[in-house]
Amino acid sequence: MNIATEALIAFIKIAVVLLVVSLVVAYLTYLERKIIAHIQMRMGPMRVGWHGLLQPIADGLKLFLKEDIIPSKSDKVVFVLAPIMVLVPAFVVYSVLPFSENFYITQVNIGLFLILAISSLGVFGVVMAGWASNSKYSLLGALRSAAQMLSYEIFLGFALIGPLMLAGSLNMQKIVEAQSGGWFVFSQPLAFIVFFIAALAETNRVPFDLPEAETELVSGFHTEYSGMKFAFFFLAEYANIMVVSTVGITLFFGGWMGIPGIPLPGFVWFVLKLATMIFVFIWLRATLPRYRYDQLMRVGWKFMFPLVLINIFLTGLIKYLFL
Amino acid sequence: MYEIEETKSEIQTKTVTGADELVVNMGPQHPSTHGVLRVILHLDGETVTDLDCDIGYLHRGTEKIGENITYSMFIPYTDRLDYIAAPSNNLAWVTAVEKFFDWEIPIRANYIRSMVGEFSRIASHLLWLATHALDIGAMTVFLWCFREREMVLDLFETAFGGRLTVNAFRLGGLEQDVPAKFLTLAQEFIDIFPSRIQDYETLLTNNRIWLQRTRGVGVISGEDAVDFGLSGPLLRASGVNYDLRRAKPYAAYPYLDFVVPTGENGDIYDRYIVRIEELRQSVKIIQQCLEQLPDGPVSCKTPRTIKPPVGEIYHSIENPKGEFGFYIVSDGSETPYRVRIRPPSFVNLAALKKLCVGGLLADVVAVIGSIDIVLGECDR
Amino acid sequence: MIPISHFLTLGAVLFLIGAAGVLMRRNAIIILLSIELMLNAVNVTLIGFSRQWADLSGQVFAIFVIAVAACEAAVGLAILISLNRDKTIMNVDEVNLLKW
Amino acid sequence: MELPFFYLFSAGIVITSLFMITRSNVIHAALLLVLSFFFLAGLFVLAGAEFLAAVQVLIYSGGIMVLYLFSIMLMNVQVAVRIRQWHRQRFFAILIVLILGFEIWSVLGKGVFPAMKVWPWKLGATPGNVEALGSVLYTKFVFPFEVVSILLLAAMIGAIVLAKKRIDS
Repeated sequence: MNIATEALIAFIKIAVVLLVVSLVVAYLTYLERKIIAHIQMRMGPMRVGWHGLLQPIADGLKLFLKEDIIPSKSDKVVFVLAPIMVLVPAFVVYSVLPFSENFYITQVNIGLFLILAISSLGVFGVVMAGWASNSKYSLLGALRSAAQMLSYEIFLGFALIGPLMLAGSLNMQKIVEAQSGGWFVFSQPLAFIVFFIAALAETNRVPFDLPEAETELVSGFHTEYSGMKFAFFFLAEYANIMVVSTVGITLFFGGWMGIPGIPLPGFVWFVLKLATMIFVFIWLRATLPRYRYDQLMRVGWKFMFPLVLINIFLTGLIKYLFL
Repeated sequence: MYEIEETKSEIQTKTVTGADELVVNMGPQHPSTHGVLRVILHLDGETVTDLDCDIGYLHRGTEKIGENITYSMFIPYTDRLDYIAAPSNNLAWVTAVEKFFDWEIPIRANYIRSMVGEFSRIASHLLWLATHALDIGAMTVFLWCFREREMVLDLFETAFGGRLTVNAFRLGGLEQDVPAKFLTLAQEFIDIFPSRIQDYETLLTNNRIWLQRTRGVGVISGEDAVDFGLSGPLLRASGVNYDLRRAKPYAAYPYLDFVVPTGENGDIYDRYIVRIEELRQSVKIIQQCLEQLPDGPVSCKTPRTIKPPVGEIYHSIENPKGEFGFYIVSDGSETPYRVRIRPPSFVNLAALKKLCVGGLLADVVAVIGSIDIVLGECDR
Repeated sequence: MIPISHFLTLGAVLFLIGAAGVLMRRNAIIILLSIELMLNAVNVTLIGFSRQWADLSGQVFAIFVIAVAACEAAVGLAILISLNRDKTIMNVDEVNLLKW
Repeated sequence: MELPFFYLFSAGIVITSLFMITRSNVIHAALLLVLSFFFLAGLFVLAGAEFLAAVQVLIYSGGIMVLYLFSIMLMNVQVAVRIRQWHRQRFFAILIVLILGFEIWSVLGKGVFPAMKVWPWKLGATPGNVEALGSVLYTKFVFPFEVVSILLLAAMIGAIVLAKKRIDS
């Protein structure tokens, strides 16, 4: 196989993943609206298509055709770059995620670390948006979110160290294979709890949605955004949910690996697990109130950080003694 | 005129600050100022160091209008004061005007007045719970509360034809008897409502995040609350057992049995608990009203033109938000010489600075929610 | 294969750009950023040597350099914030209290 | 195949760095530096240091530079854009930089570089890279590692003490 065919295959894979992910992300908004609506005893979108199935497309079209407003006092270059900076890392991460046994774009030996590194860039877009908007609400939202995302990235990363020690590799595919004897969620429950909470905070989801708290900061860092740029922020949020969910099921629930005895293709298992994980995200949004800024930091540094350190220590000890 | 100019400039000069302070203008268009309240916040990071309330964006000169129209024509205007609980305002006005005379209000009318008053309390508290929970981030409670509030508004529609601004009562009683359907619907509502209250409590009362957000936040002691002239659930949450339905009974309240719930700490959580308990007591009161409702006329004989004797009167009732009073000066003519409204929101809002300074930005939103203001009566 | 001389030249150029930034600019933040650039120039040479000798020590030292850069950024920015708070100074030539 | 990419990344680094030191708006300068770090990370991948490339993005871009942006947002940037940007000593500085450049050039020009050794790891293929780095870091360099951690602790305490608000004011 020469370089040209390889490049072509890679290109096709990227195109497929990109298209599918964008579509799924768009329909995630529909799913969220529907699920929350039914939790709240209402119907949700019903008008566009059967049970509102075409709603995301209508929304996308609406946002696309809307006037693109750039505030006159804003820093225009940074203002335009910010939504791109938010969206691009969320999509780049898909390059190393394993979707099934043999469907993935690429596998690198620092896979998980690359995911962490790339997704840490999302905070840039948020900070840039908050600063460039030249609005106090946006700035407060950006400051909150910078502090929140930086802190919770640490817990997220530390929570992943436990499963990593068991898997002995950063390669996502190898991590999945290491769980053939049992999912890491059973051997690493502490790590999973911390990971899940940190993932909620990383993606700015309830109960940690302070950076975009509608009722305090009027949507925080993207207050001044409209049209397509706003759609970018919106898509990035859901793409990030997909990413952390995928990382979660890859590290703790055996990724595409199924329960032995039920013959289903790996990809189906992957989708099932992903859907469950995302459902929990949406369910939480419909249930919980919002934390306050200082409480968020207290939960992180005084509860989760010691917990995750203990987890790493215990994992190392057990691995040293028994494995 | 000169004074108004001066206060304006004072607000503006205050916004010029040092390096650390961030001045955030919250409102008048802000999702959690419950209308058009403008709060000028001085923030140090996220901590509130100073706070200024700017009200009056919804000023419509209701008091002045009251001086130019007759006593019965003013009833629909009271609807627009606390528009969340319109019948309650009607009740305050009609009972205030009736105090000039020695009319015999029929017992049936009094029972219906009490019942509708309690329904409006339920409607108001539901809207309060909905928006307060949404402010703190619990969005499901919002829609659940609106589901029940819709039922209450349907009840109003059955009885009076209007949903939000109902123009419920007349001087001397009611315009006409409530239809039988109203009574069956009311019975249906209070049958299911306690379980719905339980639903809200399931989501909030023991929720760890809700407790962390509300306990020990926005605390005001009983003495301070009295000094500020607070009333309603805000006062009772601080441990002061003062309810006008008990202290100066009106309508059918002397014959009804209910408990006045009080809190201990005077924080947001206690206000929440007090209001939830008031919802339960309202159900109890309505149940009693339905059981004891006598037959008979709903209106007494009133003169064609209502001309109260020369004099002045102050009468207040326990609105959902607190003491809602009217001070009326009559010069013996068809129109009042002076109408002064004592709105609970306005007085309660005065405590905002005391409740918020030293807290965090997110607490301001929670505190405003817990005070339960309606700018319609605040700005009048 | 990339010759080691390429890495060394790039490192030198980056170091010079960083040095120019430190010496010529007044704005304290830009000076701190230029120092970051100089530290990265060192990293480039370390990585180049690590590749040349197939030895991981270079990469380990690059990690140490990044750690030191983090320390430098934290302390430098703390100094800047305290300067900015007290006197709203952003420029290094205005910090002259110790001058006589 | 590697050389064109090396030139691409090098050009990117040099150009963004040059822009960085000439911007008057510090936010722009910081963002340009971030861009330059991305190119640098690419360069590290070319040199077989994938782990370091990820560290560069994660720690440098995602951590340190966010700290910079965070601090810049706390200060008043708008004023700083309008004032004189260049130091009084700039001509003297150019001279010094030129002399330094000449010195480096003369050393580099005289140096004799041995031929490339055969690199034992292929790019992105073997998992040994991270493992080997980890074992070196925790065996041979464990003492410097601990020293660096103490340095980080000291810097953290120092930064908190410096940036903390005075109680009396």
